[in-house]
Amino acid sequence: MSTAETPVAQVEKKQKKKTVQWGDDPKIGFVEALYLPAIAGGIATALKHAFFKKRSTAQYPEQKPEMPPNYRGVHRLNRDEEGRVKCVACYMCQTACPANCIEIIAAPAPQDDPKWANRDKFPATFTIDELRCIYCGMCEEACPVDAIELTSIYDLTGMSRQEMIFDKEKLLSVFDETSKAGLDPVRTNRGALGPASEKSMQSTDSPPPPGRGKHG
Amino acid sequence: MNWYEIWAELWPTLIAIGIILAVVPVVGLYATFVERKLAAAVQDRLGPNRVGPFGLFQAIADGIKIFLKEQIIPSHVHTFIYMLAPCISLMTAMFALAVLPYGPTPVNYFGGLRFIVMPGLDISLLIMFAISSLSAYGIILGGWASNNKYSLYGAIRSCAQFISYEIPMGLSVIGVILVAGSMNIETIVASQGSGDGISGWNLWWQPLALIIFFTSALAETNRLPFDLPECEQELVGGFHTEYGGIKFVLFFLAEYTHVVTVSFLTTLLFFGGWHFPGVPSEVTASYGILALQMLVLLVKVCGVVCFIMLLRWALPRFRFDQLMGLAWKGLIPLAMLNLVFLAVFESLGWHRWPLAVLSVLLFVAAGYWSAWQSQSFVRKASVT
Amino acid sequence: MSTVFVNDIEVEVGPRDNLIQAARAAGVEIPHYCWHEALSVVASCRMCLVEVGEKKPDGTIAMGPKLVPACQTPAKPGTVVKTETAKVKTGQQMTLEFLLLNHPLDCSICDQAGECYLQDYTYKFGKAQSRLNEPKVQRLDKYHIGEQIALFTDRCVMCTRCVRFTREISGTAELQVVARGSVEEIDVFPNKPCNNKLAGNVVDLCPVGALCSKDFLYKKRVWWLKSQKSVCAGCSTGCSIEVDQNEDHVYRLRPRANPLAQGHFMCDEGRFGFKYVQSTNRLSGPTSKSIATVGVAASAVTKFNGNVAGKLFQPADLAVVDHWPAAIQEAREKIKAAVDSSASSFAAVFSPMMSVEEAYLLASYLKGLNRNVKLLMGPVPVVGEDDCYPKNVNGSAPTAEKTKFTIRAEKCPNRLGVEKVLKHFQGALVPIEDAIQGAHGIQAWYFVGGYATPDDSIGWVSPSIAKATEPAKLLIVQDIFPSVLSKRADIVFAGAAFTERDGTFINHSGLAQAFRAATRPPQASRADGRILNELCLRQGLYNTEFLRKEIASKIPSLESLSVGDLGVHGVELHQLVGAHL
Amino acid sequence: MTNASFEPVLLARINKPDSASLASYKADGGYAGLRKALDMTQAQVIDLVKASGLRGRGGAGFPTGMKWSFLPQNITGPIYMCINGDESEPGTFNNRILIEEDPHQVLEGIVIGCYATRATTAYFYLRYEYGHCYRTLQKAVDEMYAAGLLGKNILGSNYSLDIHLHRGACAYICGEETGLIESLEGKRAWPRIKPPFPAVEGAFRRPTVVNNVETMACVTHIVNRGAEWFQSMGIAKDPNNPRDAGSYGPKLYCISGHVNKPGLVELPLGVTARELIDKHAGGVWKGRKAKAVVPGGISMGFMSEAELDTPLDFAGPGRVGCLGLGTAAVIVIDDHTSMVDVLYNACRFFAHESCGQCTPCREGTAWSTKILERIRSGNGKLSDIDLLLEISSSIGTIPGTTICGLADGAAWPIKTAIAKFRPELEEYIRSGRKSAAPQLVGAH
Repeated sequence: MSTAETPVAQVEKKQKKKTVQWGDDPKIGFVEALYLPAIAGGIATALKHAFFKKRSTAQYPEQKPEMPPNYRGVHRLNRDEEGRVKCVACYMCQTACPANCIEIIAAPAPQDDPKWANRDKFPATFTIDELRCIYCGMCEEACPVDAIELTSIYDLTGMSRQEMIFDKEKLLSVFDETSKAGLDPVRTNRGALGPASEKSMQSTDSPPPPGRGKHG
Repeated sequence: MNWYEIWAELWPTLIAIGIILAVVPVVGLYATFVERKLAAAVQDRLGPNRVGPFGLFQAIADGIKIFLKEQIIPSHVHTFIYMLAPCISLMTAMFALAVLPYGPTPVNYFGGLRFIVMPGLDISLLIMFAISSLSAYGIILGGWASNNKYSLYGAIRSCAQFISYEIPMGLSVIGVILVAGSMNIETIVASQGSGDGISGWNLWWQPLALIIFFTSALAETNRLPFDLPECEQELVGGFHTEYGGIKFVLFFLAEYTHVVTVSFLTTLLFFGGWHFPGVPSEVTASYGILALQMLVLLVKVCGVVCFIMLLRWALPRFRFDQLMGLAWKGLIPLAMLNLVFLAVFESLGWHRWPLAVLSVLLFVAAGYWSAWQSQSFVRKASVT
Repeated sequence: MSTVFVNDIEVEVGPRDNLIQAARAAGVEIPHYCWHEALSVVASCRMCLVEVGEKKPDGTIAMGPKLVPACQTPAKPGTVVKTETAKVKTGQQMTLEFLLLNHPLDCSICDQAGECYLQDYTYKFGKAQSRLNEPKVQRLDKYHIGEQIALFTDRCVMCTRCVRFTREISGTAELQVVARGSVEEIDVFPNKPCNNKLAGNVVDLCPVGALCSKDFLYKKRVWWLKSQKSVCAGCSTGCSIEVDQNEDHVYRLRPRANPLAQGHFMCDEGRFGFKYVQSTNRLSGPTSKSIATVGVAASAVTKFNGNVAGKLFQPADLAVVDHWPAAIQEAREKIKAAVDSSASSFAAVFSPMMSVEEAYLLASYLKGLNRNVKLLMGPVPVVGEDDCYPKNVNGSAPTAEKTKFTIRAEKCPNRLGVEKVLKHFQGALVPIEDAIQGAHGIQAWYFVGGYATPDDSIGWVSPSIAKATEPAKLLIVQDIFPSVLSKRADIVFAGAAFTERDGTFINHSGLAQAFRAATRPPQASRADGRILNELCLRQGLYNTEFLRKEIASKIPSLESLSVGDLGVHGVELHQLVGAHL
Repeated sequence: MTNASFEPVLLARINKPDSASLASYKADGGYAGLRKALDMTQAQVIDLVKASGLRGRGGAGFPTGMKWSFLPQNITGPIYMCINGDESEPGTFNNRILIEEDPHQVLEGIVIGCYATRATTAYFYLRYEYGHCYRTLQKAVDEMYAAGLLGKNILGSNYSLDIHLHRGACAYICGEETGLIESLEGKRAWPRIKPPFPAVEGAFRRPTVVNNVETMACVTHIVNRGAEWFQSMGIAKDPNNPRDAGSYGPKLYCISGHVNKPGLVELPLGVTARELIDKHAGGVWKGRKAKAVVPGGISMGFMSEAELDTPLDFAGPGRVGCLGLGTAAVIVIDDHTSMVDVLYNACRFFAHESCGQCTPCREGTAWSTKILERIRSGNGKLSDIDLLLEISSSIGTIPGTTICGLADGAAWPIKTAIAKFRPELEEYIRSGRKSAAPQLVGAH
């Protein structure tokens, strides 16, 4: 190295050195260099699995797998205690959906029907294209009233595209079936949306529990 | 030659060709089945088990399915060569089988029935190599005609790979030729015969040549760990990216035919062919002996095939520079040295047994040198 | 002018401005609910509280001790406004917390969500958490409050904008505050709902989701609506509006404040009168007697059925062969032939629904063929008399100087503009009624319609016009709805409604405003400007800005259009060129 | 002058028979002051009132003379005077007694005041509940018209005046001057934003003076006896405090609550609460001790027992944290009473009476009531006290968040109760005990 180099040049040189990072080949030892032991090891592992390990294959149609509780399968529309569709047609799921597979058409709740008297808005239609859906669960996240949930139903099949477009009745029937079977209990329950959509309110005598369930 | 002689020569040949043409595709199909089963076993799965007992008809179902698939020819390919490439590929693979005996040729049984298409050919091994080199042709044509950069990459890789591994393969087999004194595979097999049926195998005094040969042959078949021309992670599908349906099957079949060829060669050249302890080596034996010998050969071949399939799940794929390095820096020098030792022994007429020891020593020395090389290279790199 | 210091930014404001306007001029937003430019000041929401001081001539600043409502405080010279002090912020937070105390927070079903001042201000100025532990005051929804409006009582923040509107602008005073304290509500007298012709404005005025339009109720979440600045075509007032649409379906019209046109509001006739635009009865494409009937089959009206379940997933409308070039080519040839045989027996009827550009294109084209072609003014619809607001107690109209809003009797947007074009090209204005009485022998007609007459039994074609055109040899009709004429016509061009076109309307007082297409015309119909552009064989695309400049250079009375871009408020025709910025 | 030797002035005639009649009033020298005033110029009357240092008796204590002089000069058209008889502050009943027992004293003052302010019409705004007052007053006004004391050319002068009686509709907010004006105009009694002040634009968009009943009664006597006489009573202004206008003259103190002898006493301004309780009200009932005392209507807040020696003049209660003297309606709370209950009652009153115009008052009063309701149901939290404090300090005209002072009145009881009785409140919350819900009429 020449002594005439200025400190700046030295620094530049240092920096230059640092710009390229060499990834050294791993040093191999004698045994590794022979290859054969490693090959033998590999073969031994393979053979061990072939002959001594238990097969983990599940015979699917006969053996049904048990899905974890957060599995994201076919959607359902939940019902409230009175059997009405829980959805208030806020379009949050439709807005959140990255695949644009949800289509809601809202309508004022039938005011002359006493069953609906304490509800303002309800989904006249609620359609999900299960083929377009990517099962990301955003709709479930977005739902302020926990009306839409993804069930653990994974084996969704159909003979036509039209068949895979689920309407409100179909989605509600998914709820009826899954909740009846007890497989997919309503997982989240954040309570009422507010007085405009739900009449029942907590009584004043007991302060609401801290943390979850608080509204307002 | 009169017509009768021609006919007498022709019909066993046609039968032999017929047998090969009939059996090889079926073997190919079932090889896939076996491979899937084997893969499943290694991966703790069951493998195909739905079609037929134990899934045995899976291969047939697959075959039917793939034959019925729609033929798609991409618009951007060179159609003629694109169509031709898989045919060439399979053709050359099948052609190589012409010189491989699948049994000891009986003399005058049924007026000349034999288990080889080209019997008594003195340069059968040479033909074998000449033809098998052609298999690169189909791949290169396919890769080029596909008009797809990944395909072309695969083709070029396979080209380099073939050229590189031809050399160690050839060198390692020269030893066998020297020992047998013939390039006729039948003679080579016969030369391995001995009283006990096992001590004459080339394996014993040329273990190194076996390793080199087998490694190189594996590389020639494009199978793991040498499947660089088609490795999915790097090149989508390599040379057959643009192929589907029956055309793809032809490539596939060619690959399996290669596997079978290689297994045959390995068995015939190093594992004593149809010789087996307790099975008389004489050709004069009865039908029973003949059948037994064929069975022995078949079992050995199947063993090698299974070993090749097992290797697929035991070893990771080479990097391309490693692949090249292995051939040029490892196998070729080793094969040369091995050949030199063998030539010396043969020319001086020494007993061959020390060759086995020498082979092992040579291998160990190469390993040690390789390790030292690696260490010193790393050291040097860190200095600069 | 007075100089005011808003957060140390010095701004010049008018003497009548308040501190909210002063801050606005300085680019500072002071949140407010009850204050509205067009209404009186009540300073009751207490959202706009700021710290105010005075800058003495010697440069010292004396800040007042209290928070002061910005809406009520005039911007006197030297006023110092601080909107970001801790005191102000605390005040804003507390006020928002108070406002949200009894607010149901049902944003998920509230139509206002997305354009709600409670949401916006809470996000910008409020606290994340409410400390209310007690039940909220619940109130009943009042759907009876008006024919077009529903009151969601519990969302109300009692800003009383709506009450003041009905008292000060419409003068009808239907709305009022009832009860007191935290249980007070907006209400109407029993059986006296808020049904005046301006009632829809209270929905716009409501800063929260308390007053909702029944027409728009639950139809669409507002964040999916795309707005386009446009002009109402309902009457010659020419209210500046926003057209809110989604997927080519117009969901609502909203007034756009324009001091030159109508002010802040619009009438319900205009607000809800756009529905004809999406009528299924519209002409769907060009038709011609000589070529086979063209256009889209009647079945392909799915585009209008926005509310059909699963429409998102229906296959797209059937592919349509474009018959326009052939139809226009044929029209051009026939017009040429007719004009060549006898120019004076060719008449074109201009509708006051046309834009200035369209009228100019057609007039210049026909006059270019032959000077003797007749250009006639089509029927100008007039219904009743001008309706002025605020009404007094007896419901009678105010004096002219007290008038704050007028619904004009002339139910067309651009009579003035078309007249100016016709006068320029023909010298005198000939209404069609005169023409069919006086001059017989017109053999060929080009009719332009565009009237909002979705029901063809009450179409715009009067019996006398229908009779006069019966012997015609050539009849070309450019319209949006079928009529007696279009059924008889040799060639029919399916045009576009005002939400689907670009152009210029000139209102009753000579204000030229640009309106822009918000949606695409349905099916195979086309914007009239585009049809005429092609008919006239003009180069390039139909471009209103370019055309305005051309019109200004050709027609002296429309010289003001030479600015091209008319801006958001439009250009008054008597303005000199260049004076407008 | 000591309190012991004080001769009642305003209440001098209340025990006389037929004290409400014009004849009786005239017999006692009534309407001499009016004649005297009519001989003076208007400016002289105003100056006289100014010189007397009379401060409004309605609660805010604004100097009356100054208020009158705020009227714009040189204007044409009518000027109005409104008499605020909407006496709705809890604990206050001095106006009622004055009107019922001696209406002419008040009316004379009104005529003088109207003369001084050039008002041509006076509106006597009376709360609806005062039915007897209304009848008495109407009778007195009729008598005056008959006697030429009202109407055209009063007492032969060229001054004319009409007095209209207006009965309100029972809202606390109508006692606020602009609320009163709105109510008078027939509108919802929503206090107006100021400026413009009523003196510039009041009733019917005309300059208007709004005065309390007791203030007008004082005017009568000031004109009669002179400013010096008035200044001889009460507490002189603090020379060190330029903003102190002094507290002069006699004042009617209403004493209610837990005392043996509640009632109305007239004393010079500046008497202490302890003296009022012990000397004039016969002490705290049942031999108990006073825990807290409201100095002047519930909206002024609370004084603790230790602060009972504070003089009840215009400045005194302010020195101990109360809002002011207010209407001088002293409410005594004994030591057996929970401050939570007292506070709840106060808050509920204001939540009910809030007009609902300004957000902080509308929601804040109701919220604090709800919180206290919850505390009383046994579900209180210690943090509620801080929350109450925060609510109370963020509503009202003092922080500037409301139009009128009602919210201040709602805030002050909370503030002073927390400042002075915090340990008691905390103990109440900690114990989790429940109070029986009081059955009050008019609660929503």
